[in-house]
Amino acid sequence: MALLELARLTVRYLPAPEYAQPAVDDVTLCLDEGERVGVTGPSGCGKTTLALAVLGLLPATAEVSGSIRFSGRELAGLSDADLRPIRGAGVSIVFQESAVALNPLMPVGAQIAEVVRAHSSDGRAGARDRALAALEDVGFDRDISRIYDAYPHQLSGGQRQRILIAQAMVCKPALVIADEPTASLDWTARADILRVIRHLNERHGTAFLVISHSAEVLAAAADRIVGMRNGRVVPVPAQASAEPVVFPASLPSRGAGDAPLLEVRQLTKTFRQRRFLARRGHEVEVLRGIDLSMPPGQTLGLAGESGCGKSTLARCIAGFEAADSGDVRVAGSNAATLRGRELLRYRNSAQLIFQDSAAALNPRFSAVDVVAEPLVIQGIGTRHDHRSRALDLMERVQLPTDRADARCGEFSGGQRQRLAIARALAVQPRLLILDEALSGLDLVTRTHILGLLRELQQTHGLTYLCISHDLDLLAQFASDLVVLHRGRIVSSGPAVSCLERQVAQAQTPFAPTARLVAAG
Amino acid sequence: MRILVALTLCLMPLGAASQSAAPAVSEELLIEGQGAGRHGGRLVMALRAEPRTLNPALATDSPSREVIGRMTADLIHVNRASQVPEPALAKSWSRSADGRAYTLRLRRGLRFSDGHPFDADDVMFTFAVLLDERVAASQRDLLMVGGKPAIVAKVDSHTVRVTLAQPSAAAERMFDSIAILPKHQLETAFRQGTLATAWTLATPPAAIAGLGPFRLKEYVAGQRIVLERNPYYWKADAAARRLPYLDELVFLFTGNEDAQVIRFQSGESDVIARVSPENFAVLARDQPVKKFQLRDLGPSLDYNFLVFNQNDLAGKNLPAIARKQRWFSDLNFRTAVSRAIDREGIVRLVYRGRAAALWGNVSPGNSRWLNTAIPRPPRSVEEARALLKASGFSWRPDGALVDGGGERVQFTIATSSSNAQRTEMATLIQADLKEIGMDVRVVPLEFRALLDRVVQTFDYEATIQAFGGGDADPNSEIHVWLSRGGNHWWRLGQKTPQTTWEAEIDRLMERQLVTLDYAERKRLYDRVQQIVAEQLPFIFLASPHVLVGARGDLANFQPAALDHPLWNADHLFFRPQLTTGRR
Amino acid sequence: MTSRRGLLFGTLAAIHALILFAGFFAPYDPAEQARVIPYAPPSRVHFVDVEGRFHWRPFVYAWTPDPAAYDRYLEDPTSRFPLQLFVRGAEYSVVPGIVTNVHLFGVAGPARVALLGTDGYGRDVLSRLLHGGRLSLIAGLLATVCSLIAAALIGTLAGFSGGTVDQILMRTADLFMAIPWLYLLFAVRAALPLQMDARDTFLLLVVVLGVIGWARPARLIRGIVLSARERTYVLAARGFGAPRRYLLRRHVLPQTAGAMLTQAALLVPHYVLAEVTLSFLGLGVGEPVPSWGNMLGALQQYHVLTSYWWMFAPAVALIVVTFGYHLLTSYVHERMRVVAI
Amino acid sequence: MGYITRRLAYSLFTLLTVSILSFSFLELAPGEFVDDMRVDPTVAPETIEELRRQYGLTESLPVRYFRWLRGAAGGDFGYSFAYHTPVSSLIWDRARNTLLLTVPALAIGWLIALPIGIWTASRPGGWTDRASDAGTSALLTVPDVLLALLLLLLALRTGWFPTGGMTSPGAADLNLFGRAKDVAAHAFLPLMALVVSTLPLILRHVRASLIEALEAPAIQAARGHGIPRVRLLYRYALPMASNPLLSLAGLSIASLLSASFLIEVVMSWPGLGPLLLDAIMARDLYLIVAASLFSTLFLVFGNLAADLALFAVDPRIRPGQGARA
Repeated sequence: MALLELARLTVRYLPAPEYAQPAVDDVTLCLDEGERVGVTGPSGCGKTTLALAVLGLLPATAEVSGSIRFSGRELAGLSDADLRPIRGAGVSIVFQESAVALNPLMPVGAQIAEVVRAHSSDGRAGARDRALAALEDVGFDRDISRIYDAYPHQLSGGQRQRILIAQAMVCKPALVIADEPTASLDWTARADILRVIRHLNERHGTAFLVISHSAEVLAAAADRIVGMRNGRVVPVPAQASAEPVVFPASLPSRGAGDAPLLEVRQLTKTFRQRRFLARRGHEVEVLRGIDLSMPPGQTLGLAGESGCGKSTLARCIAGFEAADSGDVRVAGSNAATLRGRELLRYRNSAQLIFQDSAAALNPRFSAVDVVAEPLVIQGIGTRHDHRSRALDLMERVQLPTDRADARCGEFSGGQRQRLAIARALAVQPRLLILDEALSGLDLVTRTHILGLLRELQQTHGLTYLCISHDLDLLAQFASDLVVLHRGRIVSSGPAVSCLERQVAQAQTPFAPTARLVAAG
Repeated sequence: MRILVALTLCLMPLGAASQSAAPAVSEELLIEGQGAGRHGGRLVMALRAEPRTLNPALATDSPSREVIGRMTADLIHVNRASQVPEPALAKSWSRSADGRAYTLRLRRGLRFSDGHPFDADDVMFTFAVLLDERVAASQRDLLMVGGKPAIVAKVDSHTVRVTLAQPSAAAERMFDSIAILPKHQLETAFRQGTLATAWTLATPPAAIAGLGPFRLKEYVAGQRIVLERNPYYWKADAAARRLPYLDELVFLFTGNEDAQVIRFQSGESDVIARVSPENFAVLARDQPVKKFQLRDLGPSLDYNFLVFNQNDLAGKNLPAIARKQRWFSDLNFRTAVSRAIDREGIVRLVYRGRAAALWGNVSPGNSRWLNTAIPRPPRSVEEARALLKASGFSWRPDGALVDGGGERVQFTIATSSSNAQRTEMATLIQADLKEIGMDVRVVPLEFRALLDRVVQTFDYEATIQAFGGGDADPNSEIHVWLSRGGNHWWRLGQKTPQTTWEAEIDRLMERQLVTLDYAERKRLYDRVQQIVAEQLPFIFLASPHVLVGARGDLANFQPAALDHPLWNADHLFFRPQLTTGRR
Repeated sequence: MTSRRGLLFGTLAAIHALILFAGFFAPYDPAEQARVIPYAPPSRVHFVDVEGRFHWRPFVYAWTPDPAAYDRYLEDPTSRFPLQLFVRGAEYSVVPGIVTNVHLFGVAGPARVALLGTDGYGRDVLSRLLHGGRLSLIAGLLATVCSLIAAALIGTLAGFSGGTVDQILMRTADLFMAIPWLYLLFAVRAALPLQMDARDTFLLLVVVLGVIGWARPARLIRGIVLSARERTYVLAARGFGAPRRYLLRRHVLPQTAGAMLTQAALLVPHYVLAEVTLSFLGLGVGEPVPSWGNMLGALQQYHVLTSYWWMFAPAVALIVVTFGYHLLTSYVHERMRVVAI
Repeated sequence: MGYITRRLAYSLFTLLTVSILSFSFLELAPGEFVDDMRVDPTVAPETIEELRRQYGLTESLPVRYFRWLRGAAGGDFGYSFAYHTPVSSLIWDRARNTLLLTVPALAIGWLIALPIGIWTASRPGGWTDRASDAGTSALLTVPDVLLALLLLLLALRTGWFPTGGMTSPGAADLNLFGRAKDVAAHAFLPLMALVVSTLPLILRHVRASLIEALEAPAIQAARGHGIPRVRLLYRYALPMASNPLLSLAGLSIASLLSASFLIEVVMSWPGLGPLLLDAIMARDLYLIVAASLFSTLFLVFGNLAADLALFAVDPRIRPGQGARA
């Protein structure tokens, strides 16, 4: 008898009109004990709604039909009170955003113990021991008691993700649903998480339903993969899910002779963190003397784990932050010395694309407003011009102009990123700095946008500085690569050679737990 | 009527006079009342505000005076009901031939509430304190006759002679409001000049002694003052039992009048004074169930009036008001306003019929001095219009009244916001004067801000105020009618009378001050009333009735219109009745 | 859901229409005194007369005061006064300038129809309620707008500039909350010239109240602006060289709209009530201009409270309007929150 | 710590400013203490002038203020003209009575508002939510004075409660328990009036911040782990909603002395209300200044307490445990 059977499961969000596409449409799926099933598909295809439906965590406005049977027992239609004992003990869930899925005001160990006490009669001490055991189970080895008493904001992304998994596993549930477990993690942390999942599956025989847009994650984490699109289950081409998509090789950088577009000389930057109470704020040196130069038309990749200072470098180049010493020149003009009109011309020439597209666009603005905003601010052309230029820019980034007046809050992640690019193009920049611009997107969308950027590079001669923690992405997209670690450039050179060096040096500075390096 | 007997009492102690010391042989007690009273019980009364001090020389607010009145006694006391002076601490007094010197013989053997004997030295000390500038006691002005202080001489241990600069018709009244202070307790404070901080509310009971029927037992800040029986009180009833009958007298402090009425209705307080007519009607509705004693004692001495600002505005840049004074100083204008005012409406709507309409400054409650010949014309809009026309006023087609120069007649009546009745009167007058085309606005102002305008800055056009008080004698109004008086509000600060009639009133008032013969004084004061009624410096409106209430089983409750309802607290007692048990 | 929303809007719109065209709907001039019938209960409208005959047109009997009691009245069955529509009565100005005297309903001759009874001067409570409502709601809304504008300015300035400016402004806000307002209002009223028109005095005081009341909403708005300022799209716009005014107008202030609305729903009743305290202190609008404040003031006398139940009319009206405003703002707030992520 | 000393310095500054403002407002308000004597015909103008000199009313504002300031530094806040006693002793008795009323009222207010607020927030749109909504907006519109009068009326009609005051006359000779019961009986109605007048505001803020907290993803995750409903509301949602609630609690501490102002006047509760109202009407200068300083002290203390409580609840802004990358 299958552990989990979904029969003709349909979920529709109520205020939506009748004809609207239901979020989950007539899905039938079954999963046996100990089996690992992956669910993939573009963002908005209903995979997260599916996960929430199993545990009855959908908002009140959702209308669920069809059956959800878990080890023979029908869950659909159960009251919140009846479902509670099952959540966390029978089926548990690992949410995607580790930063917000933990209670910021409670030590992480206690949050694991909470799940234990919710499902058993263990006292405070019993719960603490089982929580400590769970921490070990998910790979914490050194000073576990310090981790137990730490607060979420004191741990790294990878550590927080492991806490979430510990919470899900502590009551030994039969099935764990993991929603995008590795999305916001850097390369090595992702490998650790996949290893933990494999370890728990083998040791405890826990079935896993892993949801992810990334093919490599599912290849490592699941025995079989189910594809979804627009709420329906769709066949997944057998091998497509395995190898990474290949991009056309990036343009060879033009001759070294041209004057460099971007020059960075001995750039240093320290943050004086003024603690709220402490009299003397302590300084954190973020950039320790960076030298960088980019000829026009080049696509340079900048890699490094979170906290190595890559975002700060991006902001210094884009003129958002002033460096402590050293200088930044774009097309010959130095940001630090400029004021007024010249600073504005400098800023227009170097545009920054942010990682979180949702936060980068004001949700209340319509798409046209967002794209036209720079023109409005700098008073380029008349009101009518603004609209026509904005529509033309939207076409250039392959966005349907019929939804030009919809609020950008209603666009998907990929479309929002295209809007951000269109907005940047409005001021005819020469350098685009992509700060983790693509890491939040699913495979298919990311491929399209990379294609778009490639096209724009040919038609407009744009230069790209692409910042990411994802070495695979940089290796395919950038012609040259620079690796940043604790504010210093540790290695640079053509992309391919640079990547091999990284993999070969098992003890790369930013792969903390060497023991888990051998990815799945 | 009470028996008035001065008798050296030598009767043996009778009956179990409760814890009071039995009347000693040598005490010259005053015998009053039928002697049917019963000892014991606690009488509770609610005061509208908390008394500020227990020091008779400093008390200026009425709550303080009401409480102090129960703890002190005076040499000669004016019977509020009959207005006739009676012997009190002085068992008899005589007046010298030239009417200036008074010899008072004090009762012997009396003692203060702390047991200390009372004699002439205490009287001498009291007069010394009241006449001292540094103390600035409010009674000091009473002792000034013809601008010179009275001279007090001690004849022997129980006789005192008081000599005035000139004969004064109201001499006995002067003794009425002077509370005799214990020399043995206040002499040191007086000598060190710290009398101002003596006998405050926080002073321990033992340090306060008086000759009144009660003495201080306890003060609880913000809540109540408890007075207990004075075992050495110098009065006894016909059955020679020492008064007062009540064991305790409690004054509660309640926020506003409504709270006071509720407390009385719930039985938490036993006496209620100065009830407003509306609340009196509410109590009357409960009468059949609760069996209160509700008394309407007829018009009080207070009189409400509307006054126009005729002050000399030289040096104060108030051009608008100065312009309007041309109307205010025109007698026809004032008479027209008086004729247009619906006094019956005021009596019925503001006071629910429990008030007397007024056309003169003496209220019907003061039958002894009222000039009944003053005309009382009914309201007539036509007559008012005729008077206005006679003075050159005219009406625009839309009915608005304009003066000779074409300026619209428009003025404000300022009233005190904390007095609901006067604001209601202003609203009625506003509607009345609208009928003769005057645009009147009612402006409620906080009490002190209003007073500051009326007596200091003169920045007002008209206002409704009230005078009157506890004394029916014309002298109590001297400051109002003398042109140089402090309360001559319509035109203050006159060195010499500006108008002939004000000069005549000055002469009349000064003559009556020194006229001892009542009939002659009455004739003089009648003429003053006649002039005032004709010249209308104040447009008199109404005099509210005095409304009081008490528990059904409170005996000897004889409230007087002109005094505090507990003026005879020493005679009050609780009749045994079937009402619920005493607290 | 839509039907309930329609009902809410319908009643609120009806109330505001009634109050706006108070002159037309009110049968009498609010200041007209009928001194014969003080504190008369609401007149009973009959369809069947004493002899039992049914009449299509509702009618009232004339009142004669009961000689025995001050505030009780007897209906004189011999006189029948049918209610008439669109009668001519006291003049009123619909809009300053246009004066007419047509009233929706009324009754002829000596009889008077007082659907909500009369007050101490015999004035019709219904007319005073409608005319008073206009003044009270204007005062309430005006004071709310004043304090919200002041709060928005100061809150945004503090939130946006941060650092010492923020500290100074927020400490001043604390200070404003500490100052006992009672004698400030005394000082302001008493220091004003006497000749001010009753309505101007009142509106001036309401503006003073509005300005004083900015402290609490300002702290709230500062909090929102602080978080809005950090949003990435604000950073992006600044990157395009947007001046501070643009950032405020286009990005930051719309964020505070939601909080401003909920504050408005709290402040309007608060200021109409403040008018009651003003009247209690004698600083409210002078006679004979009616306002819910001074009508509630009259209600606060014991003898009125215990004997004349219809004097509760302003209290009921205030509760209905406040509840309406609350539902309105929570509905608008709900819709706005759905949009903003 | 640096922070505390900075806040104390700031509060001293606020107290100073309030005293300056109080003095100047009083100077602006026309009329002075001796005015009512001017109406009493028996008192002569010279006596009034003498009293004005004794009370110091003849001096100019700055002179009077600095003389007062020097005294205040030494703990002497001046004399009350009306009561002829030092102001501080007067205020302390009355403030104790006011606190006897407002502290329990505040506690009860929060004890009622929290559960109801949380319950209605967890079931938005439910009938309890709509009922509490209607209730709060109705209570928001009832003026304090009317509320107090209605309760007094209730006491009168039922006879269950005394109609005003704090202790009954014969209370002095009861034992401690008897006296406490007597005060409790007197305090019940003013307490009810105060709770009803402060409850709606607190309830509405609790509900709003709870609704916001319940939408946080951390709560969704906790629900996913099967945390029981009640624990979810009180152990997870409430702490997360604490930021706005704590500042409201701070403000309500600040209003401890002024919230019951009108209720005390109408129900004759011997608190600061009646004392301050009389003092204002009588322009009893130093009494008013001292009373407003005393309530400012509560404001400053309230805000400080709220900020410290915030540190206790939210580790992210707690000193010393800085974020570790």
